[in-house]
This record gives sequence, structure tokens and C-alpha cells, in this order.
Amino acid sequence: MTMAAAIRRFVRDGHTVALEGFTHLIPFAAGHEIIRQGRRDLTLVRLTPDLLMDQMVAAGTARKLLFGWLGNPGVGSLHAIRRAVERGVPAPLEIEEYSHFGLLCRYKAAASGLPFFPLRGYRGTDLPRVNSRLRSVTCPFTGEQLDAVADLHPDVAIVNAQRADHEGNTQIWGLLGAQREVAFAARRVIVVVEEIVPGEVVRADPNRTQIPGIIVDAVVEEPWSAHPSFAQGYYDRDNAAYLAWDRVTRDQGRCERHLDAWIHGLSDRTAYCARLPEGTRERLTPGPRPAGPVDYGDYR
Amino acid sequence: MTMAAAIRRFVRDGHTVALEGFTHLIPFAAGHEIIRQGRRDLTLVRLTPDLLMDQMVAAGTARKLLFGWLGNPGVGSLHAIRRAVERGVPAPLEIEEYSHFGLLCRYKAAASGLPFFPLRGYRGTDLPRVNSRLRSVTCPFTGEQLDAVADLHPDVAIVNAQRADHEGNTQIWGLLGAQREVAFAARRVIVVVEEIVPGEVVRADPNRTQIPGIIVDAVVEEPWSAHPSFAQGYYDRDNAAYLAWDRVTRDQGRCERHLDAWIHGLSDRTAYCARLPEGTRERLTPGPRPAGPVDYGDYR
Amino acid sequence: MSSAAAAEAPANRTEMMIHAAAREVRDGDAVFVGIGLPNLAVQLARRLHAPGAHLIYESGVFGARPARLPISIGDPCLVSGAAQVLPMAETFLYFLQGRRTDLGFLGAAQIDRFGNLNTTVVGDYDAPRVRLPGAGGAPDIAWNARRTVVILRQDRRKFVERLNFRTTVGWAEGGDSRERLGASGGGPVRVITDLGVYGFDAATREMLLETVHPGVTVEEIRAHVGWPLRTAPAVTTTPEPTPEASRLLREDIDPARIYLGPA
Amino acid sequence: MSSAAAAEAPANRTEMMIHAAAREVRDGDAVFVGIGLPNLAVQLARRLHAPGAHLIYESGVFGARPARLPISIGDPCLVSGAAQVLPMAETFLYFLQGRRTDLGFLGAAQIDRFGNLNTTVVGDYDAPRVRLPGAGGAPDIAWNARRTVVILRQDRRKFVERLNFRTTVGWAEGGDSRERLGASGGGPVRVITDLGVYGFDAATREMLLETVHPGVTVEEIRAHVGWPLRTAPAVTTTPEPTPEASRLLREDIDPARIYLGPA
Repeated sequence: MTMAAAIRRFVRDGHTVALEGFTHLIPFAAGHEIIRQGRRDLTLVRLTPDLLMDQMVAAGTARKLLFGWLGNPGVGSLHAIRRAVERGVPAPLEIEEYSHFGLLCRYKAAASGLPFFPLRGYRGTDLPRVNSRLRSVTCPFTGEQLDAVADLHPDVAIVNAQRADHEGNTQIWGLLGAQREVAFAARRVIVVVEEIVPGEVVRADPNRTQIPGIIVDAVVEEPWSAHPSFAQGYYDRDNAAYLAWDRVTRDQGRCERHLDAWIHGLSDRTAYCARLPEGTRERLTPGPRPAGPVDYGDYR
Repeated sequence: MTMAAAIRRFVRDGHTVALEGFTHLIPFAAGHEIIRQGRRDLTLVRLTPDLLMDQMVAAGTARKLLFGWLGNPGVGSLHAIRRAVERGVPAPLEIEEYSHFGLLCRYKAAASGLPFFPLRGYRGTDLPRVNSRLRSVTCPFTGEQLDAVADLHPDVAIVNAQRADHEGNTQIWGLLGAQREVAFAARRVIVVVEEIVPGEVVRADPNRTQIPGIIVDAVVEEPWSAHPSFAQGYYDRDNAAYLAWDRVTRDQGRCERHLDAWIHGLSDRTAYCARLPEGTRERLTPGPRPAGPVDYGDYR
Repeated sequence: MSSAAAAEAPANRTEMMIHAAAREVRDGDAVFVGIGLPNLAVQLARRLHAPGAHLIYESGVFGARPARLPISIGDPCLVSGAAQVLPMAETFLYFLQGRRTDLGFLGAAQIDRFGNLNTTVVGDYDAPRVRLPGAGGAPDIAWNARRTVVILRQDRRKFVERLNFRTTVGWAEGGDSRERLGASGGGPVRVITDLGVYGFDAATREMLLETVHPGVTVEEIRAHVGWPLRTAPAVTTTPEPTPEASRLLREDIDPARIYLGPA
Repeated sequence: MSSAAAAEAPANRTEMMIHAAAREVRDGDAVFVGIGLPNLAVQLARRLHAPGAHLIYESGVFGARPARLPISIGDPCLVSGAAQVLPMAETFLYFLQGRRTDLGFLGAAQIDRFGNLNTTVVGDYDAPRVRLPGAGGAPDIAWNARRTVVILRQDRRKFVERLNFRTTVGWAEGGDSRERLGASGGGPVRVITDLGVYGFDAATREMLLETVHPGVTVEEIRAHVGWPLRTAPAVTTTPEPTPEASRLLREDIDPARIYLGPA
């Protein structure tokens, strides 16, 4: 399925949409397509809303944001989100915040068919005061009070991966983020991959599969769809883009011109890649470092 | 470390010892060494106590057994355990039973530093009536009553794996059972591998690592240490041994003669392997079925 | 007997069970499957009307394509060529409790009229006459799968008025009692034995005899049930397998008749 | 300046922070580490007195051996050559909450006298003057690690009488209040700034100035603290790095002085 078709079909105004990938495999191409298609009133969910959600907020797609840590990793602030939160520009943005672990546990609960998940870390902090979804639960064995978060079932989860087969069996190596948990938590799952590979490739290494095809609604093949983040073994993070965004995002007008140039004015990811400065892809492509062989054995 | 040294050092009379591996990578060599060293009053923990624990009970090592399913998989009953439970022969055996899922959740809780884990499946059954460690917990969001199990921290967990490096970083492919969970749950961890490999082999594929070396107390290299169970890619299950045990285990005297011949009368796994009928290893070795390449990328 | 003649021989009762079980599998179903008869039934259904059915083994394997007949749910032949292997805990958490399972197959040593199952003990729990294997994955499959189907050979000691131990909840005490317990899955829809096939009354949730296998009478079945058995308004004969289904089961799926038994 | 001369130049204040932080790492420690100064400190400690220290990144990497200086805790250079990559949830569940972490490093925008931290907002939560990044992994590190060390540059707006928001618990209200909350880890043991190093009183758990960096006075420090600062019985000068430590940091670990700043 094309990205445009997948977003058109599964992402609706007002939806709760989780876009995951912890620094690795961030679904930039999918987020850009959501912006391009003009979705509104989304509740966006992401452990680390970084550049992608700063762009989505600057573009006016979001009504609310659930997150764990709000920053441009290794660079600084997310000024578009700060503008929305601090000054309501371009529109007010409701926020609901967790620790990384708390949001992970919300995914875990939902993926596991549990209405809540117990954890530790919020007692004595001000977080439960500003988030009524942080509650307490009593251990039936020790009487201890633990923290608890509720399940979170996004309407749609979008995750990037290195490869999948046509049935949606999806393989990821390197940082795994919350990809598996959010996929099992969500009602619909869109997987965006660097490559669609024959089923035999996936089935030659079933332990590498993070997401089973049976829970995947769309597989989109788009090389470089995680740029400017990275895809382990395919390309490195384009740190220049993170630094550039730090300048762009300080001003709503510049943000909008950037979105026009890099999103609204482009038809798709192919056009985006063509617009990258010459040599970008060569510069970001790492040398080989193969995983080494493993034998599953042929059992007949 | 040799198996004899690892068992001598870490497994004490009265300990709670989990030996895991779901049909795959069952720690037979370790269990046999525990028998050989004459440990007593152990509380044995295992999702599926199969042949290994039937032998350990027949040998008189156990005071108590925690389990999820008690059978010779694909064959029938475990007669030594049945004798102990039904008639107290050779000695009474206390049992504490769960579903597979319930015992998995006990490991999960312990590995996760939680005093309990919530789950579903016991309401309306007689299991909580005979196991006071199955309780209820109330969801702080929905008010729903869920089941709960307590954490379980074995004194020692013993797991087999295909390979580890000298630091104990342990890689498993094929069925993963509860290896990772029980290792993180336990106070001490013994890993038994088909091969100790250089650190570079493990580090070439870090997503394959199930257990980090930092929680491993001993790495024992013993090829064929899971026989008569299997090691994916190394050898197949020796079903003849499962069928043979079905005959042996029906009679306590025959059990004891079997234990004398295959355990007490042998010094170690090398002697065990030498005693296998000629051609056994060739018969059980599968043809190759390689996993196919993956590239992590060289990032400098 | 030649292969052609073998394919035409009438189904024995084990084969009748497998064919009946295969008919419970719908295309696209995610099926939580044990070894033996349920495995054969799903393999058969995949070759007939349900090519898109997915097999899930509690050992952690999704989308297995075994090159031989597996001898346990942990057979390495289930791993080589599978779509995914998950840690066992996640299989239970995500596929079962997370409500991704459409159909689960269960066996039992005892069943009652509401489809509750005993796989724990015969006799008293603390002084058992027979110590059975226990729960395994059954309580969770029964609790969470959208539909469950129970397969067991039938006799009066198995179809009992009162279980010695309730390991696994079916329809509990009948009516809406399962729902009131808070079960997330859908409960048992069929019981398949070597004598016939049963459903459950939509209101009372009591077991109802629906079909008898060829050559079996309703009276014969009543003699193998430990309570006054109710029957569907019209008890018919279980359909015999088509020649194609029969051939697939006998020639492709279990040619050595490991599970099928004597023809 | 020649390399030899550079190695002999006195440590700047950033370097003093890194060397002080490195001294908090013990051999064999499992260290939960962020990017920047803590990362440099642990890399340095591994080359000096703690070769067996293990790095854990909340991104899921255990035992990283990066071939370059990572620019984020998710840098792909942390993955290639690492001992293990875990799903992020398991890193928090097993390594942190499961109490497998000996030492955690934290930063903060505000800290109070009991080592409680604010990384959420400056000003009112609902109408913030500055919206900060929020919690990330900090509450869980602070709650579960056996020891935590806070690293931050010091000024009066950071060392405050009262936090605008308590994101992360240190010693709570002091005394045994952290223990009474039920925290499983051990609490903050050091605060390291560009001016000095602090510990905590064993009974009251109030922050105590222990050492001042060379050239810094206690009075200068008091001017950068928003409450009446207590000091240890004998405030000494923070030890300067050995030539070997200085060389390693400058030549091997951050030769481009990305984090070290101007010499």
C-alpha cells in the first residue's frame, strides 16, 4: 500500500495516533503524510515527541499530546510544542505526561489485555497531581501501595522497521523502542519499512520478527522513511537536520515555511529524498557490520 | 566453570531451584549433576516438569514442586511424580500448581521488581481454592477484579542456551520459553551452553542476546547438555528416550536402576554422551538451515 | 490396501473428530492449537476452506510451517520456517490475554454440562485417585479466546454430573454466569467426541447434542453421558468427509497414521 | 597548544565535573547513563579504576562499546558491538525496577536541599514560564538505582528553596521520608556541579557541601544556592585530575572537545 493510501484509510480526524520509535526508526514519512493530508484534532502519543511531533504540532494536526520526554535529543528544546503549551501558538495544546516507563506500561497493559499496569516511581512526585491517570494499587500479597497506569489503546499505531514480508511479519534490529508493545496495544497498525522482502527471508529467522503479520493492517515500503532519524544498518541519523530544526522551530513563521518546502510542497517521500542535498545519502550510509551466521536446523 | 563446580557452588540443600526451557533446551545435564551431588529438600520450579523433574523426584532431591503442567509431552504421564503425589513413594511431594501463564507471571513479577502481577484466567476455577498464592486485585481505574500472583525469586535459576561468551552474555534462538524472565527473577543464574564463543560473536548480534552477562554467575560449556531434549540448530529431540522413560518410570525400582546407570554411575556429561548408543548424535543432528544475513552497520 | 481404496474407506471415529474440528476453523482465524488432533484439524482446514488460518502454539510460535508432523507443541520443526517466535510470556500476554486469538482447542479428562473442564485430578485433590497433568495453558485459552472447541473421547466417567476439580471455566454455572465472572473471551461453542458433536443452548448454556457420527445412536450417546442429556431440536448425522478432505488427511497430513489410528 | 601541553593545562570546570563524576563509579557497577557528561564520566572511569563497569542506556542497550562519541542515548554506534539490546520496557522493568542498577546519573533544571529534582516546568504547571522536557527516565532511575548522582551547572535559580514541580524524588522531605514512601533504591549520594561537590547528611538527608573546585570559595557557592547551605565539617578542595586521567579525557574520550568546551 502507498503511504498516502495507508494514512487516508486508517488515520481519521480526532484519532489517537501513536508514532513510536525511540530515536531509531522514527516514522517521519508517515507523520509528514498526516500533515500533508491535513488531519486535525489528533491525540498524538509518543515517548519522545522530538522533531516529528514538533512538526506535527506546528502544522496544527494535534489537539493533545501524550508523552514521556519532550526534547530534541542531544540538541535542546522543541520550540513549536513549547509555543503551543506556553502561549497557545498556533493553537493551544493539551498535554498529558508520564515518565517513559509510565507510558511504556500503558502500552504494556493494553497489549496484554489488562486494564492497568503496576509500577513504581511516581510516589512522592507531583506527577499524579497533574495527571489523574496516575493512580495507586494495593498489592494483595504485601499490602504495599504501588503506582498504576491505565491501558492505552491507540486507534492507530505507526511504526517503522527495517523489513517486513507481504503478510506484515516485521523484523527490526538495533533499538526496539516500544514497537512491539504499541503494535499489540493499537486497534490498527501501519508498518513502514525500508524493504518489503519475500516471506522466506523473514521465515529464515523467526526470532528476529517483532510484529506478527496478523496484527498489521498496512505495510508501506518507503526507503529512507525514517530520515532524519536512523535505521540501524541502513543509514545514520542526519544530525545536521536536527540542528537545523533547532533554528527553524524557534519561529512559527519559519516553521511554516519549512513545512511548505519539505512537506506540503512535496508529493511523497521520493520527492523528499530527491530534495535532500546531494551526497546526503552517501554520507549517512554506514559501512557493513554483519551479524554473523546462526543455524536454525532443517527438521524433517 | 565445570558443571560439578557450578552446582556445588550455587545449589544448596533446601534451595528453591528453577530449571527452565519449554520443551527446548531443558537443563538435563544440570539436573543430573544435582542428583549426582545428592541435593535434598529442594523446591523445584518448572513450567513443565517433564522427564527431568520426574528423574529428580525419583532420585529424592525434591521436597516440593511448583509447576504448570505435569506430563511427558507427547507421550503421557510422569509416573515417578504421580507415585510421590498419589502414594508418597519414595517420599511425599508437596505441590503448588499454576497455569503456565500464572507461573510465567510469577517470574515476570520478580524479574520486574514487582510484588505481584495481575492476570486473568483463574476466576471461577478451583485453582485458588488449593493455592493460596492465587489472589485477587482490584483495578484502580475500572474496579474490575483480576487475578494476581506473587513474585517468585528462585535461589538459583538454571537455563540452557546455544551459546554465551565468557562474560555470560547468552544467546538463544528458537523457543525462548521463560529463560530471560527466570534469569532476571533469580538470585543466582547458571547458564549451560553448547558452546562458549568469543565476545565478538555475541556482540556481532546484540539483539540475539537473551540474558546479559551481568546477571550470570556461572557459564558452563557442555555440548549435548540438553539431551534428550533438543537445541535448535544443534540437535533434535531424542524421542526414543522419552518413550523409554515412559516405561522406566512406571516402577520405582526400574527408575533407580536407570538413575544408577545414567547418572550416579557416570562422572559427567562427557561420560553420558559416550554411553549413548552409537549413531545417536548423527541421527539427531539436523541439516543446515541458516538464518540469513543482517547488517548492523559500522558507525564511526 | 491401495492408496485410492484407502482414500475411499469410511472415516474412522478419530477421523470423524478431526474433520468435525476442521469445520470449526474459519478462514483468517488465529487459532491457539495443541498437538495431536487439533493440530491435524487446523492443518486440514488450512488446506480446505481456511487457507488464511494462522497457527499459534503456546510454546511461542506464530505462523508455523512444519516440514514434518510435530510430536510436541515445542517441536523444533515448528520453529524452522515460522513467521515469529515470541517469549512464552508474551504469547500468553499478547496473543491470548490481549484478545488476538479467535479460536482455541482444548482437551479434558472430565467435562460437565456447561463445558467446564477438569484436567487436574480424579478423586480428592489432596488424596487423588489419579493425578492428571493440571492446567497448562487451558484456563487462559478458555478465558480469552473468542471461541473454544473441546475435543475428547467420550465415556460416562468423562461426561460427569459434577467435576472432581474445575481446572478451566466453560460456561460456569450456565446462563450469564460466565459473563458475570468477567471473562473476556467467548466461551465454548462445540464439544467434539468420537461419538458426536455438541453445541450449547444460547440462553441456558447447557450442552446440546447436535449430530451423531454415522452408525451412532442417540441412545448410545446417552449411555456415555453422566447427566440427563438434552438434544438439539433435530439431531442429524455428522457429515462425512469429502473424498478430497479424506485424501488430504490420510495422504498428506498423517500418512503414517500416527494420530489417525487403524483405518 | 601542543598535545603534551594540553594534557598539562589545569582542568576547566566542566572537566572537574566529569572527573568528580568518574570517581563515583565503582568497578563492576551497572550504571544507567545518559548522554553527555555522565557518558564521558563512565567512559573515563572504565579506563581508570572501574574497567568492569557496565553501561546501560534506557534506549535498551547493555554493554555498549561505541566506536565514536554518541550524540544521543539512541545513537546507532551504541548498538553495533554491544552485548545486548532489549526492548525499552524490559530495560526499565528488569534493569531498573528489577533492582539490577547500581548507579544512575541524573540532570535537572532545579534541585532542592533534599536532592529532589524538577525537569518539568519553571513557573506554574498550567501556565508555565518555561516548559521543560519532563520526566523521561529520571523518576524511575531515582526510585530504583542503588545510588544516584546528580550533575548540573549551578546557579541560584537552579538550587532553589522550593521546586516549581517535583518530577523526581530524592530524599523527599529528608530523614526517613524517602524510605516511608517505599522507594526501592538508595537515593542520591552526590551532587556534582561546576563549583563543587555535595553529599547528604546521613540522618537529616540534607545536602552538605563537601568540596569546592580549585579557585572556588565557599562564599561564592553560597551565593549560588537558594537556601542557607550547610557544609560538611571540613570542606576541602575537589582533587584535580591526575595527568593520566586528564590525558585520557582530552585525547581519547572527547578529543574534539564537544562536551569539554574550551580548554
